[in-house]
Amino acid sequence: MKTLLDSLMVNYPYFAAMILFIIGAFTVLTRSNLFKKLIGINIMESAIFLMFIAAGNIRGGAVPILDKANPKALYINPLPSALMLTGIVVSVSVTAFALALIIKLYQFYGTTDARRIAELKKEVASR
Amino acid sequence: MTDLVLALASGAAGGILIALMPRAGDRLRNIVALIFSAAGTLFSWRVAGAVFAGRTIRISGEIAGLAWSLHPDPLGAVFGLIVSTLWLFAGVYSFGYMAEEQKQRTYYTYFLLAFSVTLGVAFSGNLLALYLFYELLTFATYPLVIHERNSEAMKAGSKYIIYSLSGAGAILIAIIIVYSWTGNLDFTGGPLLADCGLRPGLGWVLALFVAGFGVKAAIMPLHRWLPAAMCAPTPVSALLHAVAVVYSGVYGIVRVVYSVFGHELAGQLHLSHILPWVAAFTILVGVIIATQQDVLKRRLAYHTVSQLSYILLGAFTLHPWGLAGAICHMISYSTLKVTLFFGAGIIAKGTGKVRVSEMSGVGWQLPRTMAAFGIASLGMIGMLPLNTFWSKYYLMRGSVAMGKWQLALVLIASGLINAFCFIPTVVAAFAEKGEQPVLEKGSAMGLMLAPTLLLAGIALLIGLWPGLVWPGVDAVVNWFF
Amino acid sequence: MTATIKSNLPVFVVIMPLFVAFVLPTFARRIRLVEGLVTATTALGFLGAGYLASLILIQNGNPINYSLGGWSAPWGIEIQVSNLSCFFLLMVAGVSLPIALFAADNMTHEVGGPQQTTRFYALYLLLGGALAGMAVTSDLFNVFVLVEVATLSCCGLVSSSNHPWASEAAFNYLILATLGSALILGGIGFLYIITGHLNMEFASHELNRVWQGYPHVVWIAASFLLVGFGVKSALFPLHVWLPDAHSAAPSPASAILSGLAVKGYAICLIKVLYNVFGIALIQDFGIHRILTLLGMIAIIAGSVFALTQDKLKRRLAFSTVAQVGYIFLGLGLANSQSLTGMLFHMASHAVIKSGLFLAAGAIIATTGKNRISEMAGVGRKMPITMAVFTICSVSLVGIPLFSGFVGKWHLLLGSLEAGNRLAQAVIIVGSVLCAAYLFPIIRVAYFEPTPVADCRDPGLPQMIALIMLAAWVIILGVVPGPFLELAKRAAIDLLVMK
Amino acid sequence: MLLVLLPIIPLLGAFALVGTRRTRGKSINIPFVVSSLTLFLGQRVLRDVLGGNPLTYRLPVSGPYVPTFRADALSAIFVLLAAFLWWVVSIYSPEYMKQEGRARSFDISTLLTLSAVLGVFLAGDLFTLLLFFELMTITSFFWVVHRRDEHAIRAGYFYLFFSIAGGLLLALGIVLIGIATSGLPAIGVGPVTPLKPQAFSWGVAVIVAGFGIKAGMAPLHLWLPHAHSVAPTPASTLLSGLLIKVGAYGLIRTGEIAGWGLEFASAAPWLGPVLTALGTCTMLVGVLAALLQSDAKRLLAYHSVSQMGYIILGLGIGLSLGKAGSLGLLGSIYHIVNHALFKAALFLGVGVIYIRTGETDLYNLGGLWRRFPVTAILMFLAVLGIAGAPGLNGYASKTLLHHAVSGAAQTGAPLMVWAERLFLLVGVGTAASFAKLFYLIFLGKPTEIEISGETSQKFHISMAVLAVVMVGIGLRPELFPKALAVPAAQGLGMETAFAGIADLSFWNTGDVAGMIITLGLGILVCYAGLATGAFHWTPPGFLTLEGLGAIVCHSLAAVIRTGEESYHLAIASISEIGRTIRSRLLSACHRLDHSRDGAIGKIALAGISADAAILLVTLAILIVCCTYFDLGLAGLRLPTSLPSWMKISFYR
Repeated sequence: MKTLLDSLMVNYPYFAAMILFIIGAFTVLTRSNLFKKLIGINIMESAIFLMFIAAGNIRGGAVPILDKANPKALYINPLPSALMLTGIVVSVSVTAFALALIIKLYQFYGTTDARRIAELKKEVASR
Repeated sequence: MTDLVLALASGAAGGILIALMPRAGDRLRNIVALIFSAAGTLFSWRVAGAVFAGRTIRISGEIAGLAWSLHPDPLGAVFGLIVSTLWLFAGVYSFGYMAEEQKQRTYYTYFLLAFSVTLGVAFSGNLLALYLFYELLTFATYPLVIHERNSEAMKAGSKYIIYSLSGAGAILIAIIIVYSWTGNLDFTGGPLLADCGLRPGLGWVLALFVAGFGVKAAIMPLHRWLPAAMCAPTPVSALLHAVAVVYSGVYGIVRVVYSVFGHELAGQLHLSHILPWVAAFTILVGVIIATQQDVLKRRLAYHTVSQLSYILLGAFTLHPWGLAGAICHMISYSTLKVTLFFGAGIIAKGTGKVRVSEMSGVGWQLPRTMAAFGIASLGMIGMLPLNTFWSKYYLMRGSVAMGKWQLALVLIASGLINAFCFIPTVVAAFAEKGEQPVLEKGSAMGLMLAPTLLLAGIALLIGLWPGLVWPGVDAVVNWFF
Repeated sequence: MTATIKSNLPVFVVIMPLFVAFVLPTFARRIRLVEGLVTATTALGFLGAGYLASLILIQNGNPINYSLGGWSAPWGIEIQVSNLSCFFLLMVAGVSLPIALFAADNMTHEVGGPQQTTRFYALYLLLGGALAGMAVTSDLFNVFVLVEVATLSCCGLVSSSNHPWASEAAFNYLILATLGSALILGGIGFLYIITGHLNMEFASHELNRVWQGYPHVVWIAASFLLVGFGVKSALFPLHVWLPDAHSAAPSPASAILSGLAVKGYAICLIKVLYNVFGIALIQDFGIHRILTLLGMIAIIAGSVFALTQDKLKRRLAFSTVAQVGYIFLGLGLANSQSLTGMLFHMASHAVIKSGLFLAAGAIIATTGKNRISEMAGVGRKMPITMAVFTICSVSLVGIPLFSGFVGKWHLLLGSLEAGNRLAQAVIIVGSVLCAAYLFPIIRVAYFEPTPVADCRDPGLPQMIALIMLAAWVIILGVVPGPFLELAKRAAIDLLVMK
Repeated sequence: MLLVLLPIIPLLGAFALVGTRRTRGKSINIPFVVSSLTLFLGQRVLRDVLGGNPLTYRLPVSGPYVPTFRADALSAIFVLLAAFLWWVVSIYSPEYMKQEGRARSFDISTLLTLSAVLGVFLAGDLFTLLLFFELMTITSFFWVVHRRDEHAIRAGYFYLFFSIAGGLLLALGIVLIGIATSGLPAIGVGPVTPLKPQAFSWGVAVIVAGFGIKAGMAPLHLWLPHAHSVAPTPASTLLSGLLIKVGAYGLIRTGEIAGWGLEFASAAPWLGPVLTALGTCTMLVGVLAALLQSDAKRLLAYHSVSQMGYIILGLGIGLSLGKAGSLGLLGSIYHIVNHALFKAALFLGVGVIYIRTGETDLYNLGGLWRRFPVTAILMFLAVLGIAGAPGLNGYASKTLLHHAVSGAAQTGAPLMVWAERLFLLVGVGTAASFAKLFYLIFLGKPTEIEISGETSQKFHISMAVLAVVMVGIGLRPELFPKALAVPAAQGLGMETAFAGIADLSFWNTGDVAGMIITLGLGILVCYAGLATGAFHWTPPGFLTLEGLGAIVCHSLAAVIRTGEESYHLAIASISEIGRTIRSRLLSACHRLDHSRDGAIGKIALAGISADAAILLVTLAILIVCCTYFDLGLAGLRLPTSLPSWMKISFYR
């Protein structure tokens, strides 16, 4: 128990990421509104970003701007942050695309409720 | 070598040519079909002659890094001879039978394509080529099976395809195992697995091969496609489902037992003691079921199931005499069974009767047909003036010589049940005379009748003079022993 | 100039389509020019890939390394043209060229006006570029980015159809694919946490040194990657998005999605598994067994699902699910034969499935009927289309002389080498089932009595495309020579620990 | 070369008949011409052979089968007998068949059968023998089914299937002998020394069974009464007179392979005693059944069985006693000839009655001697002949056989002692049944059946020819054995044949008195039987061979039917299971494919949610299984209790 607590205290960003991931997944699964699903996905992606960035973090590290005066200073790893920037861009574009599709769906079905869409689709198929 | 290529190409070329002549009249199409099947027959006779004369004919190459070869040996030559000769007969018969049918172009196209492919099976010199042609045969004959295009035919066609492909799958696995052991698929230079010696899994490979080829050879649990396929036109049933297609399965098994395993290696497997009994089971049960069938073609189909296992039985004895019997039976049975089917076809065309129970009096309407039918029936029993006696004799001799005398009793019993199966039909056909017209008139009927009678005559001739085919049998036996 | 292009060829084949994709919308009004550009780009890509492949073959398989911006690994992003990359590049280029040809002058009725068509082509080239990138990249994060580019363009291609259900299918696809991307990113993250590298070679070294310290993390990373790539490459039971998406998309899009996109993710998975984890780790963790099992299930289940479909494109889509099973099976058997077979099957399936989808597209476009039961007599009216369809079907079943046989042959040899009899049986049963779901189409098309009203073979470019694909099928089946050699070398590369 | 001609002449005759149109060709009696020609030619060709100089001719043919023809003294006797009998019948048959109908087809099959029969007798190797044997079966089948009514066809099947079985058994026997001797023995080369005695023994046994079927040997005689009684009379005549003798001929040849005159037929020592026992049984069964018949032709047919018993008995004794058994062999050959003569006469006589009255039931006939005086006289001679009255031919051969049997009985072997006792008993039975036949037809109460037409002179001529020969033999009984049978027996290897018969006198008091006593007893039995009605007794099914056969057949059919039913049941249930699985699979596919929905706990999932759930659940399973159970680290550890086939798939 103690080790668990210890690791919890030390690795709390990871646990936070885990919790966020689960929340996101839960949202995707249980909410039938398409927007909420999309938000769930965004939350899940945030969890991953968080994990990545936490991995690059070094306790007590400085901002990774090369300081000529203090060459041996401890920096945090800049690479994950840089990568996550790309990741966020990707995420944004996915979100945008998904929103566009939701609009198209709304135009067609007149609803943004996934369950309702499934029912409507079944009706169309059976017709 | 040229002969080999031409033999294989004739059928295919003719088929494609016919396919490309959508507007040709029946007469022209028939002439083209006749010319090309005659050419195929001629060239395969030449190939066979060269093989029996001891010359080596070989074409080889690679597909995707795997060697293939065409290299007829005596067994292949005998098979090729049977097939090509009968093809000519069936072709002529078709001209009469199909005269008023629909979709003749499709029919002749695939009829000729199947000719090429069957010759390919016969002349292949390694397992890959054999497998390739074996698979292609399924596809080339499928359109012939579903020629009627009704739901029964479609169902039969699907059954045929699925059974055949499953069998081919088993063969493929077996081939791959053989390939991984030997790195070579060529079987013309002595048994392929001879150097491997006994090793675990050998029996399984044989079982896979037998099960795979056994689908087309209609070994008993795998036979159900064959009666279903009888919805095809009669020339197809006669040629393909009594001879060419089913023989390719039988041929495959003989090939595997003698060319891949070799009789010595195969004799050391436990399986070799079981397989003759499987064949014996098929022989008996097949013919018993046949006696219960009322539709004549179905009866003939189950009878085919039974008879094919005669050949297998001979092959499984792993004895020179047994093999001689098997080869003899391949030759003899094919002539007689084709006669029977031709007869059934003429009856169906002439009188519209397809059931055995309706046949009384048919003999007076179609006397020559029924005479040929009767002669062939006697042959199926294994009575002497007919050629099947010789095969039965050597089969019995082989099975007794290998120490399984019970198999000889099975053959005797089967002969007797065969008598029950066919004699009453013939007798009933001649039972009531009535005032019925003789229907054996007209050119279509003549085209059907001539091959039928000629085949019956050939069967009689071989029966009286087995020396006619003996060189072939002898060559095969000497090749393998 | 030529020297520059030559030396920068590895990056050129990736950049060129991406660049053209961005330029294309400016020519939207001149649809002919757009089509010409796209065809030229794919043809150039094909030439480039061919050149690279010959280079690699001459070099006996030594990879060409190319550091972007002059920064060498582990700091910079590295591009590595290996046997595997060449193989995949050739495959992508070889298939996308006929698809582009097929699309020419043919898209309007499926997509809409020239604007939409141009957009379609842009997405098409984006996807091509991404796939080419997947082939050559050796950087984990690059993998993620390219996967995302490919995913987005795939979704775009699916939704580009003016079919009303396409957007729903695309949305479903997008959600699942994004979930998958998240998992992939997570997996890469875990790997990065353990190893501190994103370059595959270095990450592999580090991982094999330190993995005993974090076995669970390694396993979780593997699971994330498996599920992530699995959902994108439609591994059963993660295939649920595929049938809808592939059948709703316009036919050329279906062709490239089923033929190439799915394989792109599979190639990424192969790279991550074999180049990062390495064969030793895969075997220690038993990942190969899971892959084998999932592959076998996919083969059977996909085929059975396909059997039950009546809509032509859905049946073909489910067939893709089954064929992906072969790829995973080959991955799982993990020996040189099975990997060769897997790679070759991947390529042959790419060609075959593109051919099938294009032929199906042509049939559906001209007859307006998408159900198999309504296609009676098509074979007579559209002889060449149906002939191509038949050749592809026969090849997929695995008849010698056609490409499918070669792949299955090596897969069977591989399963024999692995001693996995069940896998052999599954491969064969899969073939039989494949025949069972493809031959009825041919039967209906050729042999059913009532012919459809009026239709004929499509136009010249479409015919050229179809015939080209059929020719590929036969060339791969009869003289695969260098291509098979590439696959063999790639397989050996994958198994050798660096 | 001329040997081949003999079977070919009738064949050509048959072709000529086939070729002639129905309307023409009535003017020439082709069978008569052909059989005359055959008889003449045969007599010319075989004159030398009869003296013991065999002729051999091989057809110049390659291959495994070289047809060989060979004539030695034995075959010459049979050939001439056959030709003679055919000649006689060909005098008789045209008039008869005019009334019976389908004369042309009858003539064709008659000629073909003659060809086949001659072929059998002249065969020089086993294959040729079998070839003509089978041909004979087929051609004579047309005789049996000549009337084409239900009875005829039934009897025809009986005949055909038994004969086919016989042919198949012969083939098997040839196989076995071939294996035992490594190379087939030709016919007429004497005993062989087998390499594998057991196979040889079995081979001989099978061949004996095969010929036994043809010879009507009990218990394989079942077909005979049916076939012989239903065929038209000329055919019955030839069937009974000659065709069953082909079986006897075969048995003699089999004995030759086993070894005539060798002590206990060295290679198959059991053969003699077994044949003796079978012969005795056949005699007894035949005569008992004959006594109970009411149909004249059936009675005669059963008597054929019985008389074949005599012949087989003689052969058995000949084989049992080795050198001392020459009387048995000679008696058999002699009896074959004699039986052919008197049985032919009897059938022809009954045929005359039948053609005029349309009746063969004895109890409906009677008192016909006034209407048929010539026929009655000729029949009386034949009856005396078969009963063995001194002065007629039956007496001669029966005496020979009796000497053989009593000689064998002196060895003291119980089998032989019983054989002698039964021999006498059968003699009484024979006399009784023919007394019954003659009494019921010609004497007794005159019948009320209308008698139509005229009796053709040709009928009388043919019967008279036979009668003359019978009387001739009866008066000079020693002529035939000494001139013809002895060379034949010596040709077979029975070197002691002449010595055995040299000092035998047919006219000794003991034999004549014995025969007269036998006849007297027979007449007494006949009187007793007619008076008490014992001849009307029908034995219950299980006592007769036919009944037993029927029971066996029915139970066999039941077994097959049960098998068939269970087969159909199995097929049906398998396809039912298949259908069920298919529909289940289809619905499952449909659910997974089109309306993906389900629930985890209380959360209902549909559409995209379900898809996502599948994804996440897969992930969870992978992670949980492989981390919590620690499966991954040391390989996927499966529980040991898993079935082995699953292990194949997972373990390398």
